[in-house]
Amino acid sequence: MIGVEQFYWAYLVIWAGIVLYVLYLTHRQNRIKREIDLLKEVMESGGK
Amino acid sequence: MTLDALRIAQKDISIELRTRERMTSTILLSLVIILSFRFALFGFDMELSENPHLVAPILWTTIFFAGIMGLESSFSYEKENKYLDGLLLLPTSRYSIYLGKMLANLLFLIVVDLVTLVFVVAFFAYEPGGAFVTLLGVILLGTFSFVAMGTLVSGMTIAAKTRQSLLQIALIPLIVFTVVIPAVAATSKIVSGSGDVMPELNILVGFGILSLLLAYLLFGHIMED
Amino acid sequence: MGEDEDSGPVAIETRNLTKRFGPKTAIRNLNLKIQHSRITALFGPNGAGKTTLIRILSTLSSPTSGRVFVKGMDISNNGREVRGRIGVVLHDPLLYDDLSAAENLRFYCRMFGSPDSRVDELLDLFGLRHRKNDRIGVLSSGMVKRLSIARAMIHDPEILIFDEPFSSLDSDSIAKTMSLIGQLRDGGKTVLLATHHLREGYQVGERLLVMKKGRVVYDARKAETGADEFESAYDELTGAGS
Amino acid sequence: MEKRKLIDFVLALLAVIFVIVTVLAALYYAPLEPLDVSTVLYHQDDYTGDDIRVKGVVQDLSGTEFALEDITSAVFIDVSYADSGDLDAGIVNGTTVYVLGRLEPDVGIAAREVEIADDPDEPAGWRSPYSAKIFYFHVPAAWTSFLAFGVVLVCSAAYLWKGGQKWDTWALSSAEVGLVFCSVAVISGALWAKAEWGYYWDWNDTKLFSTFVLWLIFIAYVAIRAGAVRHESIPRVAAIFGILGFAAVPISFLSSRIWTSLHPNVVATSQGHLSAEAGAVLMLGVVAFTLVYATLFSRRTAIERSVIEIEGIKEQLEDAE
Repeated sequence: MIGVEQFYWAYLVIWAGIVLYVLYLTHRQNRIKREIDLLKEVMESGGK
Repeated sequence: MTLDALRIAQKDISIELRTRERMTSTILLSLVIILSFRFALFGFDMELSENPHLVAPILWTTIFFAGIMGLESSFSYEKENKYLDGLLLLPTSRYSIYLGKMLANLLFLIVVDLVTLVFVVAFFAYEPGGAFVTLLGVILLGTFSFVAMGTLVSGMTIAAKTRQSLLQIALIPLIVFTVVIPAVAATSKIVSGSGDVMPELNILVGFGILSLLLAYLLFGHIMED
Repeated sequence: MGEDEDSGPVAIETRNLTKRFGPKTAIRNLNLKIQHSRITALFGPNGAGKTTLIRILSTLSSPTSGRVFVKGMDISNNGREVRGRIGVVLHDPLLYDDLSAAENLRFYCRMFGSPDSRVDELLDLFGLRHRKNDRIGVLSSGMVKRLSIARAMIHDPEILIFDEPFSSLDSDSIAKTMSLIGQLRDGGKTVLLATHHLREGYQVGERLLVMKKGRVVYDARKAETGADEFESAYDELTGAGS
Repeated sequence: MEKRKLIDFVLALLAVIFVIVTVLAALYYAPLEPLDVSTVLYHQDDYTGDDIRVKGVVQDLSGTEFALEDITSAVFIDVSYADSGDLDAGIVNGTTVYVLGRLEPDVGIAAREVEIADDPDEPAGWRSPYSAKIFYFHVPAAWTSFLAFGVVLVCSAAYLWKGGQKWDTWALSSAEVGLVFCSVAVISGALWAKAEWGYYWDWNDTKLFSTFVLWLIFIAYVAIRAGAVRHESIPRVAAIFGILGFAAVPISFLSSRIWTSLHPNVVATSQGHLSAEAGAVLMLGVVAFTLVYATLFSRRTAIERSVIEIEGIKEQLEDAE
């Protein structure tokens, strides 16, 4: 049987999971933003 | 519609008879699984005659593995060799294509079932005895239910044009409750000679019919580009 | 979009046809009428939307918006009937490598509801009778192409649609295919062919269409257009050769 | 564009505030306080069907009196009998009663459900009462995942019915975010089960099994979509799969009510109803998780829109060549 204090790990696991997902989303968003910026740059410079 | 489906099934069967690729590889897989079980259990000095309930997991593990392998190649054979458009250009409903494929898969898997059953009887010295007919009935119904949904999902994963095959990942959650558990439970009951298998058979038949119905509603949508 | 001034009976008609793949637009608001008993040649560079158009006309693909009529039937409701009226030759032969020529044709023959005698008839017509029991896998690409045309003609359709009929063929096979297409037209069939072989397409075509980025940008009758004139117009429109 | 950003910001802010309030409320406002019964002053059992309803007045170790009124089955007690003797007595000297919510001397613990074990060796109440607080996160997470999969169902149906990119984007985003919440529900449930039942998972339990299947279905849904080339057939296939997959949601929700299940039924059943405090904290949790869902959903759709924008730009570039 898990003791009382130990069980607070469970709450940590839950929130850590959600925070990790948020970080993953942010990472994806940033990567995509960079890609869009890059593409726009290419379009402006290469648009003949 | 039925005639068209039969013709498509016949085409699949004659190709299979010509190449024997699918059948050979699937039966070999079945043999390997059965032998693995045999030696694993032999190591524990277990005999099936003393533990007849082990027949159910051994039999169905083999059938589902072999079945998924067989289902996977059913549509991917058409797709990879670019024959699928030929089927789709036929003046028949999309559902007939599903039915034809389903029938060919069913026949194919029934052969694999029988061979597997022979393996089980031969390698484990298992004697079905009087329960043989009911056992065969459960195997056939389980296979039918599995193939009905499996062919639909196989068509789906092929249409999704994903790079890797997603058949297992998409099919397993759909059949766990509806095919795997009832089939294994009914087989356990039969081989241990206890209990009424009607509830399980009802689930298998019901889900099989539901799959046919879903395919009727959805297969046209799935196969459209 | 130039309407053809000589209007005959219409075999295929598209109305505001649009096809998108995600954010990509393959066909943009296409209004096209293809006349009966005529050879219409569709040109265009890769990605112009030719193949997409052909897949939609042959019910393999469904439009994002707009409607398509084949012989007056809306293809979205009458897929089976339309498939029974058209013969489609795609880039892939659609013949099973593991079956023989005769077996392949017999399968399609039965599926299209034609009598089995049609198989030998077509094998004779295409000069392939002596190879009828050979597996498709061992036949030359020219023979496979001819068989794939035979497959499309198995139910003697009124409309024949070809996607790249001349690609991956030697000059001899190209000539044979061209004369066959001419014969079909003389037999009163409607032919639509999509190709990027300018010369051959021009030679067989009666109406010349050029697609670019999902639109028809050029529409002319061959009777009024010289070969050089057409080629230079094509180069100018598509930017090829520059 | 700016308006959208503002909405996103407000949503995120609200979500964070509600989450903090929920966590604090779960930890402090609705604590599980042990009441060590030293003396039973008055005690009466009523049998109504399977339930024992207990009334009584007890004293704790310090001598403070508590009234136990109309205590029914279910929720939040550890009965550690000092001397296992009279089962029917329910509460005897030496019982530890865990009470949800604040203990208020003299006012009593009216209407707070406490389960009395039938058998001291196998207490049917909570073995690990503190772990039961995961309830305030487990239930909202499960509810939010059902909501998310409901959104998948609606958007998939709308996509098949009307077409349109946005439906597909919404379905995909909702499925992915819903999968996160479903994972939270499954993992928190397993942790709680370990504390309460002594093992992480019970395969014979229909509730657990059906939720697991639901989880697998949406893993499959996300896998079908992941990294696939954007093509019209994929959204259509995914939409069909999403509709089929939603069938597992009602099964998962109702399974412990239809079939016998170890899984406790607390909300909306006759087996037990929550005390006002527990209900309030649970509602807070539901609101907080729904807000978190809305925030994540909005972010996920923004990413999907950007992906589509990129493809549009790429196409433009190709056209320019």
